[in-house]
Amino acid sequence: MTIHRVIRGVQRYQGWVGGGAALCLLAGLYLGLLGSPPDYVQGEVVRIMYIHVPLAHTALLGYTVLAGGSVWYLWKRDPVVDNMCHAVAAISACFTALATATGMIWGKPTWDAWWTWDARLTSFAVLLLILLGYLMLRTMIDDPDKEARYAAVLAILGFVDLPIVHFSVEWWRTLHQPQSISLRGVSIASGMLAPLVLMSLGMSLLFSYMLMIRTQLLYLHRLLDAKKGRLLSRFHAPNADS
Amino acid sequence: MNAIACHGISQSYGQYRVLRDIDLTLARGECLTLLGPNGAGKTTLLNILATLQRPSEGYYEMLGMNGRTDRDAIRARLMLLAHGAHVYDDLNARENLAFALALRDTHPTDRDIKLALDRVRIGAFADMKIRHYSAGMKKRLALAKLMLARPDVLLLDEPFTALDPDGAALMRDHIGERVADNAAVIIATHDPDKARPVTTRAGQLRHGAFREIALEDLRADGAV
Amino acid sequence: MAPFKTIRWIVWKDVVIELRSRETLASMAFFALIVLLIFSFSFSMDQRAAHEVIAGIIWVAFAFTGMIGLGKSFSAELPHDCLDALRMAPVSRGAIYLGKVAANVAFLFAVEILLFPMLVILFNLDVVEDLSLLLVTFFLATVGLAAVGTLFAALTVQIRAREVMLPILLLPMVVPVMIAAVEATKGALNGDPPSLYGPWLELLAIFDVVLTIASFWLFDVVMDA
Amino acid sequence: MNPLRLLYLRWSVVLVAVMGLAALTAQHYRDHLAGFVPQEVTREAPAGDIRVAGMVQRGTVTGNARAGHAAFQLMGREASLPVVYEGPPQDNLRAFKTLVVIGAWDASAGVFRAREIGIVPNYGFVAGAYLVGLLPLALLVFAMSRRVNLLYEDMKTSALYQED
Repeated sequence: MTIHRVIRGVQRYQGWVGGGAALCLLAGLYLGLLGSPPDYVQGEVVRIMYIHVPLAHTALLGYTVLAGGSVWYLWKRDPVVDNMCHAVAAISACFTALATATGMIWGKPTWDAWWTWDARLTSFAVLLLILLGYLMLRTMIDDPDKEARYAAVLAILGFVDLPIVHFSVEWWRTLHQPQSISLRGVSIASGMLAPLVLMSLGMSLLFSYMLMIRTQLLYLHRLLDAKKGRLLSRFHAPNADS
Repeated sequence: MNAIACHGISQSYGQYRVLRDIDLTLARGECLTLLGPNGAGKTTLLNILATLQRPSEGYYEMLGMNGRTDRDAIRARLMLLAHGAHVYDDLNARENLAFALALRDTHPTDRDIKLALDRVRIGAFADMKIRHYSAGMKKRLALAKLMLARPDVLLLDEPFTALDPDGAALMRDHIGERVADNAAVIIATHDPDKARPVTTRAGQLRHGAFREIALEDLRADGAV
Repeated sequence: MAPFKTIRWIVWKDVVIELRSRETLASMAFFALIVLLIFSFSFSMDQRAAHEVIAGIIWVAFAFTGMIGLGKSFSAELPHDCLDALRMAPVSRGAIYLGKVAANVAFLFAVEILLFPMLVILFNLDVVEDLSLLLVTFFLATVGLAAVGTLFAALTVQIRAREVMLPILLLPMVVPVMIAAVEATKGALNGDPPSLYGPWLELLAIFDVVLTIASFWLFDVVMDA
Repeated sequence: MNPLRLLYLRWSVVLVAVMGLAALTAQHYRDHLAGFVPQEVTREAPAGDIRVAGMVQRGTVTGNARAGHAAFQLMGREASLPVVYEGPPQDNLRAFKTLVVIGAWDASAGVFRAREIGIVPNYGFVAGAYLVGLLPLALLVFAMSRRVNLLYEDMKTSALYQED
């Protein structure tokens, strides 16, 4: 049984990506927790930024990859690409949930509230809903080809929709209340840039590594099913196979 | 040019392979009667040929057009008579025919429709909502649609079920007429006796594999 | 066949069936009425309070009513496998989409117009003299809802648990429509100067155009195999 | 080497590195956290540089912290501590603000001479955010890698995966 060439490539490079992610994240953690100064206004709490912002960036990166992969699937109809899209969706959902959670933890000491209807938090919540809907949709379809197509449709439409969601929510909030202390209000001091960049890079690499692993996982499951099916039908129809 | 040419068509659902490497060619003016027990993959094969689903592997050509890329062109030339009657309960027979044919860019006059309905002997019920039609009447309505559309490829899934002997004869005569008219026909059926007079080739699907059988072997039990 | 003819035939078919059976319109109107009644029981409101929340109530009611109508527009194609007939029809998928959107907009808009007087009575609204902008708001928001909703209805009708999946997939997508519709409706009902809530109408129009185009292309993938 | 064992080895290395980092961080912040409350300062009069945490009492702020010198009372739970601040310009000095002042206790004058003012560090939130952010990711990656390795092992050993 031949392994798809994309999966072969993934097998070859995944070690480097995973090692790079580990190194970047460890260095970023060291700089973020120990090596960088506390913020003038927010104090030590600003260190949450080094974990929250990279998570959020990676979640958005993931959604972009998902949309791109979906277009690619609809174009080429390669099941491996569909496995990749499925993997991205699950990982992005995880990153989105964690970005929202760390954002809430950051919000408590800064705004004294776990949740505000801030434009970013709200768009992330909508993004999370779309991703969970996507994953749920995939469990509701039996035909793998149909599952792949419909999931791609949902992902692409969600990608088109997302800027509009963000724009409308931002507009709506600014009309109703003066802008609260925005997460963007933090001015980036020079000492903060290094850990932020390292953590962002590390998270993107970690995301790629997870994507590689999970794509392989889904691919192997599909292979296993197909292989079992071949054996089954050989068992049922011995003549037809010869 | 073959009317239908399948190249290694396979279909699997998860671990179940419903069709296995189907290689099948059918020329114009041929009528293939396809036998096979329940679950052999007859309906799946017809659905694939009718552009309703894509095969997991392999491809087919119809009238020289590629089944993967020229789908709209193929759709204009074929018709599938399926288990569902493809009619709306709240429209009457005339409206259903007009709508279905309009989507095929055929615009029969009221007189044409009336004539077709009379030919299949449901002209008296032309203004009745389909909701009150029996299964056999719906089948006759589908036959009327075939008569008006006159496609080059006919895919008929169980065309004789629900029809009385008179209706079955009408169906058979129409198929014969179309075959003589150089159309290609595939009939999937459990009732080969009714199809035999118009059949030119016979085949069998078993566990998703196709094989051609002799016309004399065309028997209802399908045991060959 | 010319796309416009296809659109006309699809709309004709949906409207004739609806006029004969009245299933969708009746169930939508009745459902919306019940939702509104429940809202009016659960908030005992004076007129001032009503003005604050009425726009939200209207659009919650319309959105859920819309789910019924949109879901029905494709589940009506299921008996006798009519959906397969549509999928096999040698016409452009885009024309089928636009026909379905047109029919859905017509039904939803009809129900909204029908219910508006009921709202005025139930919530003791001051009727603004110039209703044209309110109607524009209703129309634009309905088009937005139907543009995405028709695509998702066509998608969910072919999967398991379709009645549940339609709102789960559709509602997060139409968050912008709901926000803009509520804000614009509030402005129009309060008789604010149009310049105040005009931007929301522009947002609705942008949303309608962008998502109609996207859904138009994606409908092909949903309907074709 | 067995790939699964290799996986465990790699993860142990990462785990050790992370634990080392966590220990370093905890040590670093413990040094910063060691501090006093106002009543302890007046009672025990510790010598040398210390950190005192408390809340600025309303109406006691004199001078101009923005210019770098101010005096105020720092409230503890039981007593308050007079503080004189001389240092870099400071924005955070407001009534009811909880602060950390760094300096030395001047027993002869009975005031605390502060040269630095900081806001109370809130390590709990930081630790929470890092745990919430990293722990699920790590668990997920580990579980996935393990399953993939198991599947490859399966492929090699099981009869299902003979060549076609």
